[in-house]
Amino acid sequence: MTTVLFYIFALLVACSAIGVAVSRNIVRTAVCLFFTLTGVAGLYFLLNAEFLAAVQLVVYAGGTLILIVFGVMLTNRLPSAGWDVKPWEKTVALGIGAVLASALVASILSLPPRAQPDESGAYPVLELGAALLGDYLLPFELVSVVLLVVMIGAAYLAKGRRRNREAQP
Amino acid sequence: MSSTLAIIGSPFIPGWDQLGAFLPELVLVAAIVGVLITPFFTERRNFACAVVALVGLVGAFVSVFAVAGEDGAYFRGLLVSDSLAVLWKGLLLLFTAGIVLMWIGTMAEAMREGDGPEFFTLLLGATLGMSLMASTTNLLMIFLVVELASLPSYVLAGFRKTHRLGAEASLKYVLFGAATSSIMVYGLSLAYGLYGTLDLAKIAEQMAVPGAQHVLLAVVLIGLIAGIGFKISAVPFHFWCPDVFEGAHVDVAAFLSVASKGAALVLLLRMVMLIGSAAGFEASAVTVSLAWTLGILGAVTATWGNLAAFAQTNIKRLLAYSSIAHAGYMVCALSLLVARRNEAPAADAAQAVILYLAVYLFMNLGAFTIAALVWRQTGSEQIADFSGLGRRAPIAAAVMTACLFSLVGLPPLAGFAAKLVLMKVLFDNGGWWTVLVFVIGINTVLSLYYYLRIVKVMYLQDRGEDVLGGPILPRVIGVACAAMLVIMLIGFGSLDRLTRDAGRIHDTNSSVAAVK
Amino acid sequence: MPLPATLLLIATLLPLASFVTLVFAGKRIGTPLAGVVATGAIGGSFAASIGALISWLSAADPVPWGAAREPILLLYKWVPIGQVGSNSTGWLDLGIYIDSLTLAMFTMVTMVALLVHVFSIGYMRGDKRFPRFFTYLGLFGFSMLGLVISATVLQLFIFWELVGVCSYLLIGFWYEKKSASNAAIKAFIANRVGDVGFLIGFGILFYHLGNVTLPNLWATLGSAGTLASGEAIGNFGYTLLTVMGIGLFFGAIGKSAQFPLHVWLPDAMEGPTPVSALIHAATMVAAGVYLCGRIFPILTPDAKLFIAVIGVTTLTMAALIAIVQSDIKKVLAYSTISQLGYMILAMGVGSWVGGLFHLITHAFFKALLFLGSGSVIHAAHHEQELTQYGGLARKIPVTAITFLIGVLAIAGTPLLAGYYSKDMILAHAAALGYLAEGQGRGGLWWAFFVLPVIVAYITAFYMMRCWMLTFWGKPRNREVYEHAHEYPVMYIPLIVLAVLSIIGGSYLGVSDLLQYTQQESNAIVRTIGGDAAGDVFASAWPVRSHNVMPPHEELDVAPAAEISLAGHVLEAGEHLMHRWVGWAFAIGIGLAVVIYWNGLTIAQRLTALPPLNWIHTWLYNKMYFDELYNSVFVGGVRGLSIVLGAFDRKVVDGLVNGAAALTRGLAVISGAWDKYVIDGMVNGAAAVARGIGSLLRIPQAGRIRLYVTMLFASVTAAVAVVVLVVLMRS
Amino acid sequence: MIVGLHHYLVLAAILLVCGIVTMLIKRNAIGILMGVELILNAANVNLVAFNHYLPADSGIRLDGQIFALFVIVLAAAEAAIALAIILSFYNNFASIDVEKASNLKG
Repeated sequence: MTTVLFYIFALLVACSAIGVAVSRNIVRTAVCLFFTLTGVAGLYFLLNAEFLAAVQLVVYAGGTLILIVFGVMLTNRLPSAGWDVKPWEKTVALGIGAVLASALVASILSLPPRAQPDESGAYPVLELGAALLGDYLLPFELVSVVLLVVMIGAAYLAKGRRRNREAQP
Repeated sequence: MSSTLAIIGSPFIPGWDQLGAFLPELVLVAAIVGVLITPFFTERRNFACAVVALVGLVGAFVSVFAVAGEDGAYFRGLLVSDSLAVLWKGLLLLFTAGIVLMWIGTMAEAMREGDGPEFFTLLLGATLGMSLMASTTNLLMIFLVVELASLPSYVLAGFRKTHRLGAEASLKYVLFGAATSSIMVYGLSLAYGLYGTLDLAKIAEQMAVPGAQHVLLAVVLIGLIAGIGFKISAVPFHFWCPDVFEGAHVDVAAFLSVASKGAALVLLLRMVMLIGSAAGFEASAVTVSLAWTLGILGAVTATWGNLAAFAQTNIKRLLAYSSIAHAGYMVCALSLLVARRNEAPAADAAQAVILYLAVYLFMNLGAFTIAALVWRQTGSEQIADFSGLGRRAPIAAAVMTACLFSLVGLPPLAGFAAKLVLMKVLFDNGGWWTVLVFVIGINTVLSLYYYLRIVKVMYLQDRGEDVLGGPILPRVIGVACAAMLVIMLIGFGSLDRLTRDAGRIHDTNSSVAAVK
Repeated sequence: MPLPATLLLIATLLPLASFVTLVFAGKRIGTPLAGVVATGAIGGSFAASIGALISWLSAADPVPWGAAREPILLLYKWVPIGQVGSNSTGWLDLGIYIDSLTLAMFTMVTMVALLVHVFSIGYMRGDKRFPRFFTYLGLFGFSMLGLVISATVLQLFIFWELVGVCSYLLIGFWYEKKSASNAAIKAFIANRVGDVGFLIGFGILFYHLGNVTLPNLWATLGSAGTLASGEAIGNFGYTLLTVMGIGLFFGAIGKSAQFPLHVWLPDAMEGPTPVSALIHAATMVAAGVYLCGRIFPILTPDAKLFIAVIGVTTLTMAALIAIVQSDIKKVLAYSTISQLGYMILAMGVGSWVGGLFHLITHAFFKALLFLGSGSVIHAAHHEQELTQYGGLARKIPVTAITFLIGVLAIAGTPLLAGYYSKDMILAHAAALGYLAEGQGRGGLWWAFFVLPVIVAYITAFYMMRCWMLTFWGKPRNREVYEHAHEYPVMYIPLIVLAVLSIIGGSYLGVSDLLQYTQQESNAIVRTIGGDAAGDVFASAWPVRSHNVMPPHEELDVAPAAEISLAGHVLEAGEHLMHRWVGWAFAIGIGLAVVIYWNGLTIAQRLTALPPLNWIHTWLYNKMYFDELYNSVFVGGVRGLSIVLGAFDRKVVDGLVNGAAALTRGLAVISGAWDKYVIDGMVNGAAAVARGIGSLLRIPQAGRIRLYVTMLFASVTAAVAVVVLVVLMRS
Repeated sequence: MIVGLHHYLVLAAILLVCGIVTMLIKRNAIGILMGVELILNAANVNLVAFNHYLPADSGIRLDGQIFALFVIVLAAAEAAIALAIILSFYNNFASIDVEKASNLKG
């Protein structure tokens, strides 16, 4: 069962990731990305990380992606004609990808195999919470500072944005 | 300080009593809050925020002295405090305070009233991240603080949001930064996977075991070098640097030139020291290749920066390439740390880097301040518009000259001693490091040309413009920097003793493992 | 920090403070006030020096330092450089070294400088660059005092160069005058030639010993003075030591205007007269002698022989030229060279105290003479030719009287300053003659005594000639005569200096102070090197073995049992000296009075006679040294001077504006670099660098996708290479 | 064939390469941003998988999952900043084609 589910999710993730890479339409790219993120969430379920899967769905698929889609929609009036990428650039990109993929896969396969973990254990959500508010309280607090600063920065850039258009060089 | 907080009482918060060792960061957070609430009390929001930020930075700087000496690992090894961290924090806070002063002197009028709170929140946030970068050896914390340092910087680069070049600089910065940081996270995830821990000290220990050096470790190290190399702007991760410096305001460029690079250098320094301390030079293929990588990276970076600076016409762009070159010199010295850990030369190399940073801080602040002054008065950043500065603004020109000479490394300025010590440390190790000494030497000769070109423009070309007026504050900052450069040369011995401990953090690092 | 050290440090830094203030605010402070600021600073230095001297002389237990006790040596670890040389501490040390000589020099330099400052306020009043003049004087004061207080050879060299820079700036102060800027170039070149030697000597020293302090140097090499040929001290063979000593002495040749590099000093008189008084007569040119004094213990007998030969050549040559010069400042310039020759000779013949004693007394009366000439020139509306003067004593009586005192002092009139110091040198020279004769080395060695004695007569003659032509007789140029007048602000320094010229020899205790210095130096050398270290001022030359006794019948006095051999021979030398020199001043002065009683009439008749007119022409043209150098080094010097001329024009023009005068020089170098290297040599290294630079700028095309591509390409390449290497190996 | 650690790692590598290729061939700034998200997800898959397959003797340790959690949060923050900057760029250039951003060069 797990195996089947893994291959379903893996196929979903891989195919939609490739879709993200090759799709020329930005909306289609966004949809592909959504499927990728959902698939990754599925993988998290398989990896005994249910909480993370939920976060993935809520924050990533639900939040980040919506943000991206907003961005797409705000800027989508643009003509996408003439945005073609030169063939040699595609070749270089695929070359880099191929070399990196083979190098990585080769080295991953040389990693010694690890024992299957005991699947019987309950999901350690209590431990996760304790760790987050215990050992990892400091980064937890720090990330709130990051978010505060980021929020202010993003809001600054986004607000009153059409001011002084004509004053530009 | 820990005792002070203990008296306040310990709410049920893990590690509450350990916060005292990070008082400077706490003061910075308080300053961020202060900046955010200041607009509610005053009409002159920009200026008030600047003052609040300045007070916060100075307060944080003062509190650095209070936490000096509280060495050890805190929060179960998430953060460490030692002489290296304390020194860097002191330098960073001093420098950022200088940037705020420079902003008051030259940039304040260029900013729309009301944007101050955002600007200083971002500046202080980035400073917080950069100050923590010197204090951590945990993979999670490394990622977190690098992002905390980077994210506000992206916005700062494009803070002039109606300015095309600013927007372009910002976009390039964020995309390049996102690319490198994502590569770094991928590397970090592999590091976690290989060794099952997030603590770099433990990872380094396991890494030293010959059998435990899997090929994926290369991906880990390359990812780390990419992520940190991006902040240092080492070749080939430097492409953002000239563009961002040119597109950003002078104050932001000045801030990034020292603070961002310095923080990343200190982080890299700590990491290579850890890796080196776990395994000696000959013992491990990892340290050998890392030493070679860093040496080549430094040499290429220095040469690339200097050569590309030759034909620049924009002062900020030129200083950007100059900062790349200087980062290269320091990376050269880092190669010693991996190679000769547990021996005195490695400690000397770490100390040389810190000394170089300390000197570099003042020469860059001075040069950028004068550039800002010229920009404010003429609206131009072209080197050609420095013509006749020797007559139009003799003090500014003299300060600029002093800073440039120090950047070249000419006596009687501190850049000379800093470079001398750096080269001497490399030279003492002999072998291939002698090549690095030659590279730095040749680069110094190369750099002479483009730095002196500015001096030439200032003194020998004169298009007969009027006297360059402007506020007194930037001149005061500039003169203070130039004076520091002279004082630091004379006082180099004291400086050396002051920073003696910076390179000798090995003991506190091994205690990280003990705490956990 | 001990009190004298603190005070002397303050004294050193005050002129620097004045320099910095005037650099930035000189123009704003304005004409009379800038002078007052600088004068106040140097006055503070003088007061601090006096304070230091008093505390030095009155020092008692528990402090270890003090007169005739131990010197103060404070070291500061400056730049860590690791192990260089055998004596290294791992640092480039800087330091303060204070002994009685330091205090004597400080007091002398600050006193003369103070008087020159006061004089200059009057003398330079009309000049449009008045503040700049005092700016340079401040820098000079700092450099000179820094030189004197230096504890290490490196420091000596740094301040040595700084002093040279000041001299260059001040000679060319009136750079609009072609002759002034040429003179500055000439001084620059001559000093560089000397510094090359200095650098060679310093290089040898540094290579073997590292950056040593002076006492360390003496403790290590202090026995060089009695070293025999073929012996060695540690790594230093006799020849190496000799080469090193002569190398270092070359610096002194340049700075103290010794033969054959003396040509710059007379030309340097193109600078303002107060500068001539301060720098080119009293202080800076004496720095060479001071340097010799500091390196004296490491000079081998052969190095001393070289020094003595240079000294005696210089003093004779300069005195002869001085006889016929018609420019009042040129006369004084050649007399300065000649007197410096005496000092150098003193170092060569082992009269350490005599040389430095003469340095200090000479500073007093030569500053007096130069300031007096300045007063004359000022009174005569910048007319400097002796032929245009005459009878000025009636118009400027204070100047005339003080000038006469100076003339008497330099002529060696008994009881005046010059008498004591010159006699001390000549006594040593005579003793040397005895010693050499005792070894059967032949009569040529007596030249070191005979020539200076003859020159003592000549000195009295030409100085009196100068005075007679200026102040005596009938006015030869009525216009000059009518307008002559003098100011109190200018003649008060003259009076002070005249008093010093009278009492400086016997009553101020200068020679005692110098004797203390020897004891102090030996004390610190014993502290460092152990009790075995002997007297580092012992000089074996020319007696390489102490046991060789000159025949008793050669000496005029019977050997007394209780005095040492050296003391014994010295006593004989004194007798001989008194017999021959005692009345030199009277004869020389008398002859001059007789010949020049009626102005130039007798002299003109004399110089028309056939053999005398040739000699006159030869001497008048300064023995054709300039022409000789011009023809010998015609290509080189011309080319160099054209380059330096361009350099100079730009530098000196650049000085008009801007505070950072020196930086302009480097700007010019950069300009020349740009012009000649970049444009001129298209294929030069810089062009290549620039070419590579523009190649490197191709990837920086502004395209973010290109950047990211290169980023990932390099990451991928790195990963691929490592994976390939590792997987292939396993 | 039992699904093991290697399967997840290879999948993550594929995600990484897709992300890199996306960054290289997109001219749309938002597209490039999506590439970044893919790479971050690759890292997260690695982290969670490694955490799952930790050696058995180590007890319950959740470092990897927590790291992944922070990566998700910071990715969101980064996306927010990047989008704000892209909007600012759009306001100035009326385009989000990154090829337009080529004024700063040399």
